[in-house]
Amino acid sequence: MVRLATRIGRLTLANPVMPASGTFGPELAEVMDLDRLGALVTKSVTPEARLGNALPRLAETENGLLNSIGIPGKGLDAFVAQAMPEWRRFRAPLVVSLSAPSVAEFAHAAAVLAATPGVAAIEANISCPNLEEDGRAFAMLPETAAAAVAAVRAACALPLWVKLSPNTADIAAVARACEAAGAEALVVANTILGLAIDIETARPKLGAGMGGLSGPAFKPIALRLVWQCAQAVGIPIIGVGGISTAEDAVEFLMAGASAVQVGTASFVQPTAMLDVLDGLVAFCTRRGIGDVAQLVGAALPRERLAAE
Amino acid sequence: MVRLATRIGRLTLANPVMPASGTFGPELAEVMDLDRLGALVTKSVTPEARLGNALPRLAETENGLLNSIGIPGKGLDAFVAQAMPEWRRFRAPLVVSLSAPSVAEFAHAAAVLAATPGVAAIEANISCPNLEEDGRAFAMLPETAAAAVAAVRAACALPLWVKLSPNTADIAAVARACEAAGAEALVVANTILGLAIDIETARPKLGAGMGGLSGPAFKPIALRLVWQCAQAVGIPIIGVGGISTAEDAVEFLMAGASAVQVGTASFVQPTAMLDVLDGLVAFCTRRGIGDVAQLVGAALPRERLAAE
Amino acid sequence: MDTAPSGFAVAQVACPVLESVAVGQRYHRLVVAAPGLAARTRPGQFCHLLCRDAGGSGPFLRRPMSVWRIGADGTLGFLLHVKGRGTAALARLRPGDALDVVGPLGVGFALPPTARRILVLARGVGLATLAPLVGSGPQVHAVLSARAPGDLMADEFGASSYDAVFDSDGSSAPAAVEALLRRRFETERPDAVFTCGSNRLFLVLQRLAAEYGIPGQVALEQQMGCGLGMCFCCVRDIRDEAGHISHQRVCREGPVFDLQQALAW
Amino acid sequence: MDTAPSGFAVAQVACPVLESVAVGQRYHRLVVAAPGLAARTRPGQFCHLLCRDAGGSGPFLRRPMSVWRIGADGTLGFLLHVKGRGTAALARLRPGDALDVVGPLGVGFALPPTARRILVLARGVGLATLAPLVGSGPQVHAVLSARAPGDLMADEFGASSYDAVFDSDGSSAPAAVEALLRRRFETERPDAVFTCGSNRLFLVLQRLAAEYGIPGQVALEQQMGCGLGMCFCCVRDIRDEAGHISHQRVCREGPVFDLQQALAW
Ligand SMILES: Cc1cc2nc3c(=O)[nH]c(=O)nc-3n(C[C@H](O)[C@H](O)[C@H](O)COP(=O)(O)OP(=O)(O)OC[C@H]3O[C@@H](n4cnc5c(N)ncnc54)[C@H](O)[C@@H]3O)c2cc1C
Ligand SMILES: Cc1cc2nc3c(=O)[nH]c(=O)nc-3n(C[C@H](O)[C@H](O)[C@H](O)COP(=O)(O)OP(=O)(O)OC[C@H]3O[C@@H](n4cnc5c(N)ncnc54)[C@H](O)[C@@H]3O)c2cc1C
Ligand SMILES: Cc1cc2nc3c(=O)[nH]c(=O)nc-3n(C[C@H](O)[C@H](O)[C@H](O)COP(=O)(O)O)c2cc1C
Ligand SMILES: Cc1cc2nc3c(=O)[nH]c(=O)nc-3n(C[C@H](O)[C@H](O)[C@H](O)COP(=O)(O)O)c2cc1C
Ligand code: FES
Ligand code: FES
Repeated sequence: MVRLATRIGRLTLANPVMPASGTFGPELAEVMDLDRLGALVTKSVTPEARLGNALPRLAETENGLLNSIGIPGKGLDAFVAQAMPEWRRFRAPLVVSLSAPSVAEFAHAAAVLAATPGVAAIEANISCPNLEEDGRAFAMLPETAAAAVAAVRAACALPLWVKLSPNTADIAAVARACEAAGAEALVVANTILGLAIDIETARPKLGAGMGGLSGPAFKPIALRLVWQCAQAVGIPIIGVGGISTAEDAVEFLMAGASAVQVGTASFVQPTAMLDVLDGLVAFCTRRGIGDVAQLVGAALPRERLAAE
Repeated sequence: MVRLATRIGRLTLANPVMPASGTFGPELAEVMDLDRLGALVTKSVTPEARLGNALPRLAETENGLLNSIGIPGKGLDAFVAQAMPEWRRFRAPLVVSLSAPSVAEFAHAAAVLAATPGVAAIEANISCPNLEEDGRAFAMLPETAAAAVAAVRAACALPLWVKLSPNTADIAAVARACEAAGAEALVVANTILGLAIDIETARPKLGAGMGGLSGPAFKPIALRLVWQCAQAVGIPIIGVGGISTAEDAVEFLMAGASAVQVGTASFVQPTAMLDVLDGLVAFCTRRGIGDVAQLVGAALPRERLAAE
Repeated sequence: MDTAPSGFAVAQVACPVLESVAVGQRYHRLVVAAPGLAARTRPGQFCHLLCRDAGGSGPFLRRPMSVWRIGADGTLGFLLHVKGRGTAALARLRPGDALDVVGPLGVGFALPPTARRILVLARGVGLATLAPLVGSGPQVHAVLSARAPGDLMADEFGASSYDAVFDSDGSSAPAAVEALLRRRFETERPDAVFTCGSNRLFLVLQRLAAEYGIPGQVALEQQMGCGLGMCFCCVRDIRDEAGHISHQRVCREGPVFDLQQALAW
Repeated sequence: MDTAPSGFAVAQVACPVLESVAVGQRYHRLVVAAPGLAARTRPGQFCHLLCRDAGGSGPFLRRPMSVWRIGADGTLGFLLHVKGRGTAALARLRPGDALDVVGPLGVGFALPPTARRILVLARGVGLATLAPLVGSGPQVHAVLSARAPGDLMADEFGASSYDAVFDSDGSSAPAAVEALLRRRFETERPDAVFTCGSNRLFLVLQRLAAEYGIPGQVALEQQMGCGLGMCFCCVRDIRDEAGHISHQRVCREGPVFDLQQALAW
């Protein structure tokens, strides 16, 4: 028997495997049992309805995927009224990913979610453009990241996870700023900006031009970001980026993540999350590891471990 | 007949294909004719002799490679005395990649190279740690990047290329700062930080811990960096990152690069650079393109092209 | 093989390839054993195929492919235009190899319960999507459009009653097809019409069906990521009854849409 | 096939696989047709192999592999321990498939011109590197160390005169091997000694050869990137005549180094 229960701040998850925002929906219940997951994470919800970006929205790269979906959706009110009842059918804690174009709108939306039954935590997706800062993502700089986090923190008492972006010079500084501003966990990381060009038409393959790179090609970068954050903060980290096997998940745990999210892999293997979960148990069993928490941070530099 | 000659600042190259620093040496002359290349680029030279990083120095990832070689070498004086005579055997212009741990040492080394016959240009590798700034890479911030570039510029009259790092929040700002400080061309980009963990030992696969990701997995990121820089500066850009085929090279040219460097691909296909060059000619021929320069920037947003 | 009932509507199954044959110059036929899937698949639905040859080479994402044959013997057939990296990998599969299939997916065709006679208008490999309508009940008349007679694949479609039109002799031009359709609508008015494979022919059929008051459906295509409704990569503009245009997911609300509600692509 | 002389010392050649056979539980034998390469390859040199099976699956980088057989008939043989992703892909190759070879690479063995009798000490698949010394002129006596008799591969080594030592019966322990070597050095003193495959046996041989004043060489291994001397991934500590220790590239200055100059790894 391997103990899988995982504490993420105030929340205890049955196990450390969950979906990545934007790559998951209740539709997956047609393929597998969602109640086996440690948590459910919604696609990012925005205050206003949005159409999303120009098509095409996906382009394949070598072992990776570029996307520029653009967070289409019906907006927060429709989410609360229409999507929430559907989500409440499932057992695992529901984490609502929240995105907004300004600090004030982050705060307002957080207050709305706080008043919505069935929301277990907010995952603040601060990788989105900040319209008050020339469209740069909140997550690019420690100051703007902290401002968004503090606003959400002040507006609601829900467990607050913050999803960081790789598109920054110093992820450790951003991580520390988010921790100081009230984040209870960090989700590391969103996609990194990339580009692909169709050489026959000389146009970007994505309608929006640039897009976010995810999938196995991105994994070494995401793993490094987790490793850097784990050495920078004391709050739990949820690792995400290119995880498609249990071995990948073990790498993230050893790099300091307490839990993992699986995104793009579910497109290729719809049951990828359960494969990761089952494989994690098998790995622990084979290695005589009784609690998956023993893996967390196992590969971090010894100094760090000694200091804890 | 396809015109291949390519202007990079004051230098005219016979064609736009050359090696990436650190992945090339005179040893490759045993496999192919180096005189067919547009330029030769040395491994980064440092003022002092260095042993390099702990082993292992390479780790494979999905379609990519992590390295933490650490710029081992005998130092600048030995380079001038021992390596330069060997390089002078070849016909293509020799670009010396220069790396230094401080602004002053960059300047001093540049002066030494300026006095060395046979150096066609300096490629300032500012991705290395800046010991005066807590070990952060010069290329991480516009100010520190500009300081290194200005020092090299002031110390020597050689054509000056500057190699940027992906490990920055705003590559366009760094690019503009380098242009303003006297760069004649930008080499975009060096490797991006990544990590891989051996889950059997729970240790990083690289002796040094983190390493730089290169190869096909990195290509969409490098291509995006080129595209962003091409829209930010007026000086030529040399694209590098994951190029292994002529199609890859065409993508970089269309994204705004005037020339390309091939790195990791040469490890897998020693003649990769010639394959890229031959394929470029074939592509232009098939498409009725008489001058490879016509490809440069073809995929950039129209506004940019109209403004030129 | 997916013989065990999983309790889930959609399954991921490694299906043994039974047949893998080139059809003409540009098409390919794949038949796999998939008893569980075949029993659940309805005409117009599609599967999401992992395009990896026996050596594991192929693109990163799956590829959507209509179910062209739903065999009573528990087989599923796909008919593909070998176009890029994904379909090329599929065409390299050999009998005995495994094809990794996720399905059945999407909303298939809805035949009006009273329909006795239907018309289908197919362009190129679009006929694969429409083929399961043959034998689904009503009498089928087809108008098949192809580049040239060698590309027609009338046998693959399987209807005994059809008109063939070609680019090579000009008979596939929209005006010519319109004339042909008008003749049929006048003489043997169908109870419903269905189309797939061409934007231009879709527009002709949409206009004529509206004029004649004949209900119809169109099967749309769009690049897919998840195939399951999760990524919003596959949207198309669809106009609802109130005239409001919104993005609908081809993989989820489609691939089959009302002929009048779909917009040109 | 590399029949045309390229004018370059090192070639990249797609070589037809002639033989691909498992040897015991953990080893594999690959023989390819490579007349040009075979003619240029010297004992102790290695090739850099693209480890892709027929479907193109395999790791990103090449893998270094000693040339185990240099056939007078223009063939090259490799003998491999199937260890990880790269060697597993190589073991999946079948006759008729192509093996992409870059070589010959590195500095091979240097036999003292007057050597009439040599001793080689090989551990495991390290015998592949040393095997081309058999038949290179001097009389060869081998000491072959293996886990158990089933892993010995004496046939693959090819010397008629050898001692076999095993982990399974304790005869491969350093002290036992030292005793065995001393006996040979006393009774049939070799003119030179060569070793590959074990750090512990290397240390024994280094010490004894120094004591007896016998020259020798060791073939080292190290992970490689380029295999050509460009990336400095493959360095090992080597002590020069003056006692100064520096990094030398196994792919370029090696893989064969002076027995006394190499350091334990
Ligand atoms: C619901 C549905 C059913 C389909 N049924 C069939 C069928 O029965 N037979 C058939 O031959 N084709 C069918 N297609 C089209 C088929 O999916 C594409 O031809 C195929 O994805 C091309 O992949 P490729 O790698 O060979 O081509 P590439 O051109 O290399 O593909 C590049 C990308 O574009 C996407 N793409 C290219 N063409 C299309 C297209 N027409 N529709 C959607 N995405 C596309 C690919 O999926 C991939 O993501 C169907 C598409 C959909 C959406
Ligand atoms: C000059 C030279 C000659 C060699 N000759 C032979 C030979 O004749 N027969 C044989 O079986 N093996 C030989 N080896 C070792 C062989 O290269 C490795 O066993 C092989 O690279 C393992 O690859 P893998 O993907 O199967 O294993 P993995 O363990 O998955 O490889 C992971 C990484 O480690 C490297 N690596 C692992 N083991 C070694 C090793 N022992 N030496 C160098 N790199 C290693 C791999 O190249 C790869 O980069 C030789 C090595 C060198 C340097
Ligand atoms: C199609 C797609 C849509 C995504 N949408 C969102 C989103 O709405 N909000 C968000 O925070 N991240 C979004 N992401 C990022 C993922 O949650 C995840 O951080 C990233 O894809 C890396 O993980 P992966 O490699 O496992 O996919 C999206 C990713 C993809 C591929
Ligand atoms: C083994 C190795 C060593 C490298 N050494 C250097 C170096 O010394 N100086 C430098 O500027 N870049 C160095 N680089 C980075 C490359 O020049 C190049 O920017 C990067 O690898 C991306 O290109 P690629 O994907 O084509 O390899 C090195 C890369 C590798 C893989
Ligand atoms: S393909 Fe993902 S929503 Fe349709
Ligand atoms: S493997 Fe690159 S220098 Fe030896």
